[in-house]
Amino acid sequence: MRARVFVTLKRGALDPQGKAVCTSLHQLGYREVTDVRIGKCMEVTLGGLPRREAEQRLKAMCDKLLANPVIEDYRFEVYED
Amino acid sequence: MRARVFVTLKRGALDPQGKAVCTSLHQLGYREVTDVRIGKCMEVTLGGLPRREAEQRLKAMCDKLLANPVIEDYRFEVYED
Amino acid sequence: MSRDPEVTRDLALQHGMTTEEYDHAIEVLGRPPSYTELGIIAVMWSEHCSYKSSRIHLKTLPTEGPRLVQGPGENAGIVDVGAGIVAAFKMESHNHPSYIEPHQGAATGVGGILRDIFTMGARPIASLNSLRFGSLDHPRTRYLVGGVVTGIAGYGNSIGVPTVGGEIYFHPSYNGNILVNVMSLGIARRDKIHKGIAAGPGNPVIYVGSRTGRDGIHGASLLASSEFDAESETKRPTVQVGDPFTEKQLLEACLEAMKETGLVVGIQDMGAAGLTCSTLEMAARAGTGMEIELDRVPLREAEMTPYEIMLSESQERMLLVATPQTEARVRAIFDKWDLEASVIGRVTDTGRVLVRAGGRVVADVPAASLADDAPRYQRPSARPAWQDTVQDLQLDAVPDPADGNAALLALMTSPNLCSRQSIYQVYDHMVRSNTVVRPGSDAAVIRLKGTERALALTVDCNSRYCFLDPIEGARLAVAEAARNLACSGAVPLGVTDCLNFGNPEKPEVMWQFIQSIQGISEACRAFETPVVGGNVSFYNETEGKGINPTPTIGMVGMFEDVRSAMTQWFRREGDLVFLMGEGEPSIAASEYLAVVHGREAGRPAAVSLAREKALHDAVRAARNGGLIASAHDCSEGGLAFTLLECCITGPEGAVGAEIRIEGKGRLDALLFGEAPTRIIVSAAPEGRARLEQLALGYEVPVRLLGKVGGSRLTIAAAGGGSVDDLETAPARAAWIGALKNHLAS
Amino acid sequence: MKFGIVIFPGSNCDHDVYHVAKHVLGHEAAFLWHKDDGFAGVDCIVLPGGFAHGDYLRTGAMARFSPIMKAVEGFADRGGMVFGICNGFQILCEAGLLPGALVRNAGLQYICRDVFLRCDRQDTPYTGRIKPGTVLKIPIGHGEGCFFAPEETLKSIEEKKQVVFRYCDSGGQITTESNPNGSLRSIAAVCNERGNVMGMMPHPDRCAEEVLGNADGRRIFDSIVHSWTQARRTRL
Ligand SMILES: Nc1ncnc2c1ncn2[C@@H]1O[C@H](COP(=O)(O)OP(=O)(O)O)[C@@H](O)[C@H]1O
Ligand SMILES: [Mg+2]
Repeated sequence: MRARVFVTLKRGALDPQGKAVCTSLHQLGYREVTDVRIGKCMEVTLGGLPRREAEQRLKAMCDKLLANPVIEDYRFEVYED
Repeated sequence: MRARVFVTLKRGALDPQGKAVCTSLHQLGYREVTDVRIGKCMEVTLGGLPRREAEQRLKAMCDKLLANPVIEDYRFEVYED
Repeated sequence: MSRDPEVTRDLALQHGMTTEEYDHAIEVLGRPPSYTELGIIAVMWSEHCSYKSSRIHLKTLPTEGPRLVQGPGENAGIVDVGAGIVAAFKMESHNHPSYIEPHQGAATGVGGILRDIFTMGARPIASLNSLRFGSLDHPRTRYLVGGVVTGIAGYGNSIGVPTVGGEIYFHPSYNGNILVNVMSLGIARRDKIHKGIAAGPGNPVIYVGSRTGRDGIHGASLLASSEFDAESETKRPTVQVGDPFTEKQLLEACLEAMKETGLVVGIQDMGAAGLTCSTLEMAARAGTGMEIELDRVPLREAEMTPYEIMLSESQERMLLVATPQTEARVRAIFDKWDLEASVIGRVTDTGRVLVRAGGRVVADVPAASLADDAPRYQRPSARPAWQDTVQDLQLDAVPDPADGNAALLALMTSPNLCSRQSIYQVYDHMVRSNTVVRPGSDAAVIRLKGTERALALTVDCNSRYCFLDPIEGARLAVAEAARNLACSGAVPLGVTDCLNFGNPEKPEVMWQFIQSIQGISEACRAFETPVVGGNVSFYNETEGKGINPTPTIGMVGMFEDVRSAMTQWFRREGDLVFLMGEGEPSIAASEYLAVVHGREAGRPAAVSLAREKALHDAVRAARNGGLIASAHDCSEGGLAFTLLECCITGPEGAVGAEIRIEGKGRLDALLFGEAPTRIIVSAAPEGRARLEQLALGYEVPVRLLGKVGGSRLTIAAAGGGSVDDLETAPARAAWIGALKNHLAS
Repeated sequence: MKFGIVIFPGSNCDHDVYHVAKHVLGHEAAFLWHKDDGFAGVDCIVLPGGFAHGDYLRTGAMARFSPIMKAVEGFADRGGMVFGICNGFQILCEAGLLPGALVRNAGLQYICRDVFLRCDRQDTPYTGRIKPGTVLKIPIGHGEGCFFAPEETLKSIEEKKQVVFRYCDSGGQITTESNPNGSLRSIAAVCNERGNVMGMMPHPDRCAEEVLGNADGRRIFDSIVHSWTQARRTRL
C-alpha cells in the first residue's frame, strides 16, 4: 500500500519560494501565471495494514513528524499499487 | 484555472531526505513504513487560457524551470476551480 | 472592509493595557481612541516597544566613551574603529517566536538584527548568537535546538553574513522559555551613517521591501510582553516566515541608496510593531509628523483592515524618507534590485501621525507623546527570600575526589562544556573572506579589508552565576567578555547587551534586573566599554516559572594590527605554560559542582575589576611584545579543563602538556574550581624572564605551570602524584563528538 | 588581465572574488550585472558563490536564465575561461555548461569547514601551476554540494578526464570519510570537455591570503593568470 502526503504552507503564510518562482516564470514570459505555492509531496510505502488503520497511523505520522502544524497544513491519499 | 505540478526524484537519484524521514518514522514506531521519497508539489494559478494551450505551456515551464531532467521527473494535472 | 469593533475599556485590557494606561491614552488624545488607534497605542506602550519597566534603569548604564559615535536610542550603537571606519552593532532577542516555531523564529530574529544594522548605513560583516535551551531530557529540547540552529544557518548563510561566534547552554530553567539572542555588527564610512529620522516636512515617505501580510500581528505586544500560558496558543499570530533572499536584495538596495550623498534623509526597519513603530519613532526623533495613505501600502493579502496593516510585523520591510528631488532616484535603485518602493505619505510639521484609508482618517495620534512619553514604571523590587538558601553551600558536605580523571572526563563531554563544532559548522563563518579567527577560540577575529586593522567579537553570560548572585554574575559576564577579547589580543571598544528576565511585575525578578544593570554598569565603567545599545526581554516565564536571569553581554574589540591576533590553543612543542593573574578558585557555583555533584549552590567568586583590567593589559602587552603564543580564558571547568582545552581545541589536532600545580585546600577546587582573572598562556622558553618582568610591571602574578609536549596531558599536584593523566587525541575526539551524541534522539 | 565577476541577485561571494582578483593578485576586476546581456574586454568570467534567487526551487535553477548567461555561454563557446565557484558551479550545471547536478549533502546539513582536494590534472587553465596529485586545503560552505550524475554520464566524465579535483584526506587518499557531502566518486570539481569551463564546490576565494591562515586557494587563481599569460604570448 502507498500513500501520497501533501504538505503545504498555511494560507496567509508567506511562501518565499513560490513568490520567487512566480517572478522568474514572468521573466520567462509566462505572464499568465498569477500565483505559485510550493509544498512537499511525500510518497510513503507501507507494509500491509488494513486501510482504516493505515489512515489513522498516517494521520499520526503527519501530526508528529511529516508536517509542522504551526505553519503547515497537510492532506494525504492512500492507494493500493 | 489551476495546475498541480509534481516534481519527484528520478529512481536511482539519491534521496537522503526521504531516507532520514523513513528512519525517524521507524524510531517513532511506524515500522510498517518501508520507503519514503520526497518530492515537490507546486500549486500554479493561471489566468484564462484554453486548456490545451495551458497544458502545452505548463509542459514548457516544467522542462525549462520547474524540474531538472538530470535528477527529476515531473507530471501535472490541470483543473478548473 | 470589515467594520471595526467598538472601543471599550475591556477591549483595551484585552490589548494588554492597564486601566491607567487606557486613561492616559484618552488624556493624550483628548478623546477615546479609534480601534486602529487603540491597536497603535497598545503596541507602542507594550513592554517590548516602550521599555516601560526598564527605561529608568537602562538610563543608569554608562553610554559615554572616547570612541562612541552613537549610543542607545537608534537602531544600533556605533563606535569608531579608526581609518575613517565605524562599527555599528546591536543584540536582540527573538525568544518567544523561536519557542513557538524555532526555525522561522530564529531565522526572522537574524533578519531583524541585520536590518537594525544596515538601517544605519552599515554593511553587516559578522553575526553571533547566544542560545539557551532546556535540559536535554526535556521532550522539546532536541526539536528546538535543531530548529533554531537551522533557522539561524538558513538565514545567515543565505544572506551572506558570517556567523562567527556564539554560545549555547542547556539548563532546566529554560525548559519552557528558550533564549535566542542574536548579535550583528556592520561597518560604514564615518561620513555615511544614517538615522531613523523623518526630517523635512513635505518629504516623501517611501515603503520598500516585501508586501504586508497578516504576519505576527500582536507578535510584539502580546507575545513578548506577557507570560506564556495555555492561551498563548490561541493568541498566536500568523507565524512570520523569513525570506533571506528578499532581505539580501533589500540590504544591497538600501546600502546603494545610502551611499549616494543626500539621497536618503532617514531610514528605519519595520521590526516589532511594523509600520506603527517606524512611523511614530521616525517622526518623534525628528520632531515632525507624517501623513500616511494605507491604500498605497503594498499588500500580500486582500481585505486587510487599517488596524492589521498598521500592526503587521511582516518581515523584510523598511521605511525610508527621501526628498522630492531624490525620490525618483531612490525608486530607480529599488527597481534595479527588483523591489517594490511606493510612496505612502509625506512628512508634516504637525507632530502627529495621521493615517488615512479609503479616504477617511483612521488614526491621528501625536508621535512624540506615544513614542517618548510612554508610561514608565518604577516597579517594586525585592531580594528573593530564597536567595540566601541557594547561596549557602556547605563545602564539607561535598566529597573531594582523590584524583581528577573521572571528573575531567565527565566535564569534557558534558552538554555545556563539550565542543560546539557540530553546530558552528552549519553556519557559514567564512563568507566575505574576513574571518581570521574562526569559531572555537575565545573570541572571533574579523579583518577589515583595506586596512591593517581587525575587530574581535564575543558574547558571554554565565546565568548560573547570575541566578546565584545577580550583581556579581553581571560583573562576571562583562569581565569574561573583556577577558575573551584580551585573550585574542584585542582592546575592547563597546558593549551591547540583551537582558533576558522573567516577569517584571514580580519584585524578585525586578530585583534581579536592577542588580544586573548595576553590575553591568560597574564593570563597563571599569573596562571603559560604553553600552551602545541592546535589548530587554521580559516575561520569559511559563506557568509562573521564570528563567535564570540572563544578561547576555556582547563585546566588540579592536586590533590596530591584525597580525597580533591570538588563539587559545597551544601551538609549539616545548613552549612553557603559565597562569597569569590569580583568583581563589572555588567549586561554589561551578560547572563541576553541577555536573559531578548535581548541585547549583554557593556564590560565584567575586571579581576585582581593577585587577582584571590589569591582567588584560598585561596579556595584550605580552602579545604585542611577541612574548606569548597563545592565551586562554580560564573559566567554566576550572584550571584542569582549561588546560585540556588548550591541548585539544586546535584545528590541527591534539597536543600534550606536562603540568604541575601548587596550592592548598581541596583538590577539586584546585582543578575544577572557578574564579575570574585567570588566563593560561603559552610562551617560548627564551621569553620567560621578559614575560615575568612585564607582568611584574602590571602587578600581575605569573606562575609557571609546565611545558607543552607529548601526546598526554598530565597534571601533578604539588602534594600527591599525578591527579590527571590522559591521552589528548582520543579526548579531543570524544570532546568533539559529544554534542552530536547528546542531541541524537 | 581582467576578471569579470557576475552578480546574480543573491550572490554573496562576489566581493570576495573581486578582492582576490584585484587586491591579492593585483589584476583588473569588474562586476557584471545579471540583467546585462553582454560584456567586453574580460579574460575570465567568474560565477561567484552565494544563493542566487535564494536558491529557492533548486540551486542555480533561476539564475541560469539571467540575460548575462547567454553572453557567458557565447564566451565559453569561443574558448573563454568560465569559472564557477560553489553556487557558480551549481548554476553552470543547471545551464548545461557542465555535466551533472549538485544535490543535497548526504548528511542533509550545510557544512562550513576545511577539506582536502587532490588535483587530478594539470592541463586546464585552472591547474596549470598545480601538479597532479597535489593536495590542497580549501574550505567548503554549502548545503547542496553533492555531485550527482547518471552512471553513463559519470563514465564519460571519467573517460574524458573532466574531473579536476576530488575530495581526499590530508595524505591525498580518496576515502569515504574524506568525502564531506557524498559526491559520487568524490568529485569536487569538473570541467567541460574543452577544459575552459570549470566548476568547483570548495572556495579558493576564501583561502588566498596568509592573513586568513591559508593561501592554498591562490594557486588556482595563479594558474588562471598563468594560462592567460601563456595564451597572450602565443598570440603575440
Ligand atoms: N539593555 C539595553 N541596553 C542598552 N540599550 C538598550 C537596551 N535595550 C534597548 N536599548 C536601546 O533602546 C532602543 C530601542 O530598542 P529596540 O526597541 O529593541 O530597537 P528596535 O525597535 O530596533 O528593536 C535601541 O536603541 C536599543 O539599543
Ligand atoms: Mg530597529
